[in-house]
Amino acid sequence: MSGAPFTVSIGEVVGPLDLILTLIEERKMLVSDVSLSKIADDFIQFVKSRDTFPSGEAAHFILVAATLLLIKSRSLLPVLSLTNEEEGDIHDLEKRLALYKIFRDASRVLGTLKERMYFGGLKRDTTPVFSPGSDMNTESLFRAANDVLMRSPKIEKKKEISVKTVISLEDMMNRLSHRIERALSVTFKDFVGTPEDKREIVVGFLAVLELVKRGLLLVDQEKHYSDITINYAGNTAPPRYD
Amino acid sequence: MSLPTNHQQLETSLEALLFYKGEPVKIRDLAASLHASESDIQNALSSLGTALEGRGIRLVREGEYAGLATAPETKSLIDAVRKEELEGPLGKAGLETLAIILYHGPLSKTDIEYIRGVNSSSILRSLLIRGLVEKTEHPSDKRSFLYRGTPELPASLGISSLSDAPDFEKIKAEIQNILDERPAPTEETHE
Amino acid sequence: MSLPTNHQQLETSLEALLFYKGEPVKIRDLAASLHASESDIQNALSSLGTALEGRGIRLVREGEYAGLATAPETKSLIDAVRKEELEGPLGKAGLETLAIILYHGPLSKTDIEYIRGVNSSSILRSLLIRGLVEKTEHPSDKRSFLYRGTPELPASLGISSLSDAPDFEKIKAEIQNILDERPAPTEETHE
Repeated sequence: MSGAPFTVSIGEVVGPLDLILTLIEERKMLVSDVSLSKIADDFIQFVKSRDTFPSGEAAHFILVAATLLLIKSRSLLPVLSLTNEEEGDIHDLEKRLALYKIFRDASRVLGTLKERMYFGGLKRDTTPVFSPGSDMNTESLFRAANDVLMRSPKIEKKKEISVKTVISLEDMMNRLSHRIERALSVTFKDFVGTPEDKREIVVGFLAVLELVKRGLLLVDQEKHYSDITINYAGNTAPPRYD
Repeated sequence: MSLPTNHQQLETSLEALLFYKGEPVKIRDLAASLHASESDIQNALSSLGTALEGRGIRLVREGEYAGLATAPETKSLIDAVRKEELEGPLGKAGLETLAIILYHGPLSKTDIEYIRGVNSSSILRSLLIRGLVEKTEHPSDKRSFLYRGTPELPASLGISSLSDAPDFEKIKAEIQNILDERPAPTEETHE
Repeated sequence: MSLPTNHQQLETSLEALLFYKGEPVKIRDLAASLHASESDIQNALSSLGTALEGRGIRLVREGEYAGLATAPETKSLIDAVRKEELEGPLGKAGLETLAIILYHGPLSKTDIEYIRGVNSSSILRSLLIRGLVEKTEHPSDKRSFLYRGTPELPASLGISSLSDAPDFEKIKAEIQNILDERPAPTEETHE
């Protein structure tokens, strides 16, 4: 990462979109491709700096990070042509940000509302009269107790654990480094292979870009949509695979 | 008659307070809550009483107490609605709430709502009116209440004690387990 | 039981009944209890709402519910006499989720999570427990739920109806604008 390390001065981050808007606000910018590409590094830095995410939350942050890097890479490499799916991811993120911003702004206004109206509640003139219900017996109450226990927070928590895990940025970058060192030159297609999740391609691509930025790799694309050749920066005449 | 603003404000506050309390309140306590003199309260009460003439809610003054109540001419309506509330099945939400209190009472509204995952004010009110549960003072917090079954409850279920309910110990322990595993409240302010 | 024979009597009975209930009541149930048509009830509610303007008790009307509540400006007074535990602040995530449901509900958990970009199970649970939102059956899918504001939600924000929420129409229009100009959200699975 370039520049001074991003210091986490952000208070309570409630999600990846909230983090993006907070970072953009800190720079007094508006939401745009330019501002999104500018905050990509800080976003990733934040995700890396945070050791613990609630179960499954990290995946949401990493997917958004991947899209941010895509936006950034597009601005750094204008020749880069994105697939329809990638364009769709960017478009989707922009739309979600626009929508989310409305609610985030509205919630701040709601937070300032200080008035409140109270209903009478439990204290009307109602002397209790013992009146059991027709559906009330030990059996129905026993079933009701079991229903409640079935829905209890403990059980719900167990259900939530099976969240799809997505490969981490760090993993992907490490994998790339090793492979480059071995082969010196690979093409992008060779590198990513045919992963089941197309987002892995995105993450892989972004990892390449990150390493280019760090001066470890050289990339070459002969024409739009053709494969990208990746070269180890220290080697002058890398062999080609294709 | 247009009263000066502060008189009008006092009357508004008085009406809101009596409405919220829902039961007769001592004039002395009203004066204390509203930071006004007892004679100011007496004046505001007279003015409120006049404003409520002919309405569905009336002012009732009895010795050193004042309160709001439904208009006398609506008595048959209110009696009929009350009768309706006392009849009929408890329904799923009612049974669930009663079951939690049966197996794990006395416990607080907060605990009941945590276990059920939904606000239970209205259901608790209905169980109170039906005389199935009652409020008891929280031993360590005088500002809150605990809910427990009424003395009539076991007999109406055909058991001599609540602990004779099916699987009493097991279910009680499971409920306790849920409460024990509750994450600590984050920004809770209890005043 | 004497039935209300004219508008004034209906309004009086309505006011008494709402006072007695102490919580929002369905218009349909009011009509049944008062032996009147729903449109008569609607008219009587409008007239009652006008009569209560500037008073200490106000009418709250939201969707198919109506109820009486204390005037918003008396909040600090009522807070001072409340015996129930005070609830902590909602926090950023709670307010955000509430805003989504308030301005864009009823909507599914999946849609809420799509907008927020994070799992929202526990925050929804706490809003349910606070009685600010409720689950309602999905009209086209009986196995899933939609979340919407409760009849108590407006009062908890100090407003008589959700449409009185800050910039309600403007924000709804902005949301629609974004949804219209961009393709509908693709099927996202967060869990």
